[in-house]
Amino acid sequence: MTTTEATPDARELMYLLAVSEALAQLMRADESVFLAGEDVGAAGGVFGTFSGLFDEFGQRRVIDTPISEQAIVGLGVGAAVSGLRPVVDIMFMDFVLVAMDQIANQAAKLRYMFGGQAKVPLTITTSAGAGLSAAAQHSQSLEALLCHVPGLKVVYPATPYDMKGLLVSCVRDDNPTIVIMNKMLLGAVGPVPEELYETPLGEARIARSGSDITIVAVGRMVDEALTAAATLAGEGVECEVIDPRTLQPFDTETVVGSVRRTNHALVVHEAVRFGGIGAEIAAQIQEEAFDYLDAAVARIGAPFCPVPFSPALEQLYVPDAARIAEGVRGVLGMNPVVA
Amino acid sequence: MTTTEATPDARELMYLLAVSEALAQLMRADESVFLAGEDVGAAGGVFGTFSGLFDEFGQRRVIDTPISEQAIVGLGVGAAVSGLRPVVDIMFMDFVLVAMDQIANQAAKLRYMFGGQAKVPLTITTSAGAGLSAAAQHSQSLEALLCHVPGLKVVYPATPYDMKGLLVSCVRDDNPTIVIMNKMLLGAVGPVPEELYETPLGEARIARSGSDITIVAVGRMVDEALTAAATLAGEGVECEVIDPRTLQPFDTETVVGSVRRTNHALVVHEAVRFGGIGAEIAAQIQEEAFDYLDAAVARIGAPFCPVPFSPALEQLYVPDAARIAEGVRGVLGMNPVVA
Amino acid sequence: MTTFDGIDLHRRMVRIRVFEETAGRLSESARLPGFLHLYVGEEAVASGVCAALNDDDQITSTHRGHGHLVAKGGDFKRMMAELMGKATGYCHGKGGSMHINDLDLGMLGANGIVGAGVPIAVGAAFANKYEDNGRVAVAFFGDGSTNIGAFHEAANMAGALRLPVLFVCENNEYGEYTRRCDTMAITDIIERAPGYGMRGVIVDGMDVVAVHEAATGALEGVRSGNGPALLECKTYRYFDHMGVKGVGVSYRSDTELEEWKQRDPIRSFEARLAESGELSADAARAVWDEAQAEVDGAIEFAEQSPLPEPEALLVGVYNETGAPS
Amino acid sequence: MTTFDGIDLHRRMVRIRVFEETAGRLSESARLPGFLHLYVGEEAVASGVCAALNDDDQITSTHRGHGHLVAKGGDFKRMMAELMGKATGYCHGKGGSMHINDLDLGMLGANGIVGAGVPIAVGAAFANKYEDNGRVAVAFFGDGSTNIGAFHEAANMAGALRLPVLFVCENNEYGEYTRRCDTMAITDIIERAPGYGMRGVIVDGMDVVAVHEAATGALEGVRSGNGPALLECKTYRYFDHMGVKGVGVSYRSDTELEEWKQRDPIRSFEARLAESGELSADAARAVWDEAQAEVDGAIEFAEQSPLPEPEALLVGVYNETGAPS
Ligand SMILES: Cc1ncc(C[n+]2csc(CCOP(=O)(O)OP(=O)(O)O)c2C)c(N)n1
Ligand SMILES: Cc1ncc(C[n+]2csc(CCOP(=O)(O)OP(=O)(O)O)c2C)c(N)n1
Ligand SMILES: [Mg+2]
Ligand SMILES: [Mg+2]
Repeated sequence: MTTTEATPDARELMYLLAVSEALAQLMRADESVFLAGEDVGAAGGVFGTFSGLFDEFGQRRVIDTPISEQAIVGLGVGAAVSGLRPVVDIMFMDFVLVAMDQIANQAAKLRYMFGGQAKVPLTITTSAGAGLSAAAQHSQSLEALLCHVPGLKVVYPATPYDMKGLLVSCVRDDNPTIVIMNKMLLGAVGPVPEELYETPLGEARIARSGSDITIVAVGRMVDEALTAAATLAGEGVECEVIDPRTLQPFDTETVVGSVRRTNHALVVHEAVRFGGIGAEIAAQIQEEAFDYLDAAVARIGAPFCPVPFSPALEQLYVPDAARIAEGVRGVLGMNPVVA
Repeated sequence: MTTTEATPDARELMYLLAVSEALAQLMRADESVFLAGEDVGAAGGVFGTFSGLFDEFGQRRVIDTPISEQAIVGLGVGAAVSGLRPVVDIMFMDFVLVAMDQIANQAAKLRYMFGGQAKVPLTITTSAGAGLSAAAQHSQSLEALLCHVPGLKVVYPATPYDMKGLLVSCVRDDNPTIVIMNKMLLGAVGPVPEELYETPLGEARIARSGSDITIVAVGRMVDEALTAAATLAGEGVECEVIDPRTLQPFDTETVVGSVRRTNHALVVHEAVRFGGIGAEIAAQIQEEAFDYLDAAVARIGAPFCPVPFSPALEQLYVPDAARIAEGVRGVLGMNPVVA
Repeated sequence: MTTFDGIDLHRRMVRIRVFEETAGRLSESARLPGFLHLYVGEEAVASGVCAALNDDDQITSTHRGHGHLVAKGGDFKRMMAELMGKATGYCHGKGGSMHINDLDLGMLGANGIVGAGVPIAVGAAFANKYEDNGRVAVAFFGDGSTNIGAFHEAANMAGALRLPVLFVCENNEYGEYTRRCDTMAITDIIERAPGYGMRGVIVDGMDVVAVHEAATGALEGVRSGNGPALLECKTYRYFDHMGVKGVGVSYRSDTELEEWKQRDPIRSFEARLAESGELSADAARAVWDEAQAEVDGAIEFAEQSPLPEPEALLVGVYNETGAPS
Repeated sequence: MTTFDGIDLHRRMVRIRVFEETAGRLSESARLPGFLHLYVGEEAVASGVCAALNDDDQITSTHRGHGHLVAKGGDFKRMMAELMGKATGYCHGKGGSMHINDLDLGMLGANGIVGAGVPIAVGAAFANKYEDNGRVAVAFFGDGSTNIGAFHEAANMAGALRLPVLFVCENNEYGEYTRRCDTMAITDIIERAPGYGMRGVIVDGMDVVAVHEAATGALEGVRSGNGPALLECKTYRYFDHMGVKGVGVSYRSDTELEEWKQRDPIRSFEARLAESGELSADAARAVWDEAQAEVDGAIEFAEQSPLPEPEALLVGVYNETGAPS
């Protein structure tokens, strides 16, 4: 665990602008970094995450590709093995499924299969999560699939600070990395230093300290967990909120250390609960802190169904502060709050 | 849970022949069933699992396809929505990654996205697992990826009896199902009734009863767990071995019921441990049986690396009876056996 | 030469245009959730092709799918309700614009994944051949979608298995905000057809009669067992990739848009019908009015429809039925 | 006409043949673990193409990859050790036949996934263009592999970005046990080239000089910035898809095999070299003997090499280094 965090007086920046700022600075510093993907050029990416890069670096280094997710990742793999440091974008995380062979069978395994000869410094950026009524094929959170594949590193920044810092670390890492941006966080604003800095991979962040329960919250759920923690503080419950930041490799130590102090744990993510990364986290916690637990590790995630289109249903689909607070009360054996 | 099992006097049949027998009987009974895939025709499939089908049913119903996993699954989706009951084969489970979009974004979600209008009675067969020195791209166990996708059903037969029974249930099911065959089990022989029968989906099988610990073993690990259980019986430890048979939907009830009796649990699968289906099972067990557990739920799986080629390494990679027995001793707090 | 029913073609196009422009307006006033890919400008393609189909032929569609459903006979009420995420919509509010479908009409769904509908159409065509029911399947897709692997695999498989499927490419020269010429080194999409052993035909996608005739001709071959064919329709979207705007954008010029609008498929066809005396200006106006009235009714229906109940969330993930055992 | 070094071409082919036949024998006596896809019969392709490359040009390969590595200069010892799963192998025993590679020789790996090497070659070509280093990349792949999406996406991307890559199709008329004509509705693979805006050239893949000249010609265009090209080599595998046998099989006739063997790339080339006086029968024999001696030495090396230590299992999953920060 590290306490790496912005100083409060740092400049404020939007999550999505942290992306382009990180990339611009990395590209200025290192000629081997380039960006390729669909509509990443003059359009600046469909979410604006790449705006300004084409203007500054031109079409040699900012490449609009055909709609070909397999070849986009393959381009990255081949270029990475040949010494460049590619950043390739898969517009929506749902499309990762189109490119899974290149990601999981090629990028992830090349080095190992080659007996450690190859170096694959490839970064894949992608946008995950529900909340835009984009329905079942444009709203998924599929990090669990990627975290199960040895050879990949997976980060999920929850703040503008970590968006920049983790992206920098990923691009500089010599392994294939995946940077998951959350669509509902794109407009989030927070302190972001202007200089180039790294958020170390594999180090969780304690977003709030507390003594009664450990909430491990992934991506967009960090904010929801903090809101829940604030509510619960009013009820006399002090939650420790941990943002893993990197999901693979996972910072078990920080999480387990916390649970050993709080004796209670709740894991929350936006992805489907069954088989989500929360299952791994819960399994690890009970393995490493069994004797410290006063109750079972609880998990909150999306129900077992595709992401529905209608806002009326989508809203029920994504976990929120209220459900997290209810989950905490459940773990602690408190009476449920009737709204 | 069901006790569905072969009567001991039933005919003996190989796991791989159970596949072709089930398909032949299904195809005789139902004109809407057909088989498509690479080399499934006259060649009978690269593992012989489809032998005899082309001769009996001809090229209208047994179709050799181009090497096009996306289109193979898509063919199945389109045909299923149009009223047929396709069985399509993805030769190695590793190639599922090539077809993930059609499997997870199309087949799995169609019905839900269409508001429940569509029916997708598609069965995908595939071969998983290490043991043939087939290296990192022909040896994977990727069931966890599929189990995380709402809309799919996933079965993993561990015996010839269930190979036939589960395949029949899957083909008759009106949902997209995936039947995982284990390569090292292809030659396994066991009692298989000659008539057409179903192994119900979603029902685990208690492969061995015992009072001291519950071992949940997936696929090929069932045999290894039974071997370990026999060894441990000599040490005075009675293991209950549960074969989930269906991984999605998962029979939590049978597993949790067992753990409430044995107060100890170990989950074992061949897939990579981190993020494997064992994480979900372990998380569920501690959620549902926390107060009954005398020790943390333990997990055994492959280490966090791609499947190595060299038999010397592959052998260390796949969990076996010895490691399972060690795991049990660990959970029960026994002294480790030094070999 | 094939004959055509001008009144029918005109009506299909107008219904699409009116539905889409209305949907665009609703979305601009934030009355529709989610992403909206409108078909305005391309009406002649869906209309000309679908008019050449039998009711029980199937089509698969794209992210830009309303036009295909309207052309296949889709119900405005259920469409509009779906766009609003209401329980009375085609997908009971679960699919929205990108998954709109009507299996009873053989419309096997819009699709949020570029190219993914193409293999599904091939599967439907396979079923038709398997059952020898005389039906054909049509896959609609954009120019940009021909760059994705699923398109290639599906086209090749259809060729190899000689399946009764018509591939219809709506070549509007852009994929989102990227020009086609930057993503492929060919002039026409049909240059891909020979690679699958299929015939390719180019047609003016702004001329509904030409589309209809080309589709009818291609479908004849498809129906008679010659295997698949590729029909490339040169067309243009008036609006932006998503939503309405479409003018004053950086990736294409307003002049280009204006030039295409000069060849508006509906206006030019109305002129032709007026000239031939088949449809007077008044009668044409009545078609617009009728469509508008129907859309207005659909909006009312949709707005008065209930949202899905919370219990609906978990309904329809799995089918509880199975084959008789 | 390009010139060629007959001695060199001959030697490359013989080395492949000897390595592969030896590997086949070892596998038949169960001395090699895993799957083995042999290149025997197709030697002229890898040899002719690789002889037209510079040392620092890159290639990507397939499941049938030994021939490509040998042609690019691969070391028999490390190859044989890898096939035996030894610590001294190219992949330290972790990859085996299907992942054999030598990055120092620009051989970016055999590949167990059909078609998956093609986008990787395009990525290497991208890097070459990006760095303007004059290198080219070559993607080898089979006829059956052109049916998979990854091939299509990669070919199109190379065309669109005008990348310096040569696509070399080893058309041996089969994918595993399925005839090519059952999986595609075209006569020649090059019929796919125009769809990517590239030139396609067919060459007799049993004639190493023809392959070499065609490759040299195509590479000239590729190197000079004309974008990618597709070279289709008509060839044949003597052995089975996996392992050796190859005769008396149901999916093809022995007569067909015999006909191809009549045109054996090595024997016919030796006749030609003997005729021109470039290589006497004795000198040719010496090349075989030398190769055989080298392979025998490689077997000895491999057999005496240690298996990977248990600790190696978890080594090499991740790279611990990173860019300087
Ligand atoms: C696999 C995949 N990649 C990317 C996208 C994002 N996307 C949606 S529509 C579109 C452009 C499609 O272009 P085209 O096929 O020409 O259709 P048009 O929008 O022009 O009708 C893209 C890139 C997607 N939906 N699916
Ligand atoms: C994606 C994928 N599908 C299927 C296979 C199994 N497979 C291995 S080689 C092969 C045939 C390849 O045929 P071709 O490309 O013509 O090469 P050849 O073996 O004839 O050299 C197949 C189907 C695979 N390895 N990868
Ligand atoms: Mg387009
Ligand atoms: Mg071949």
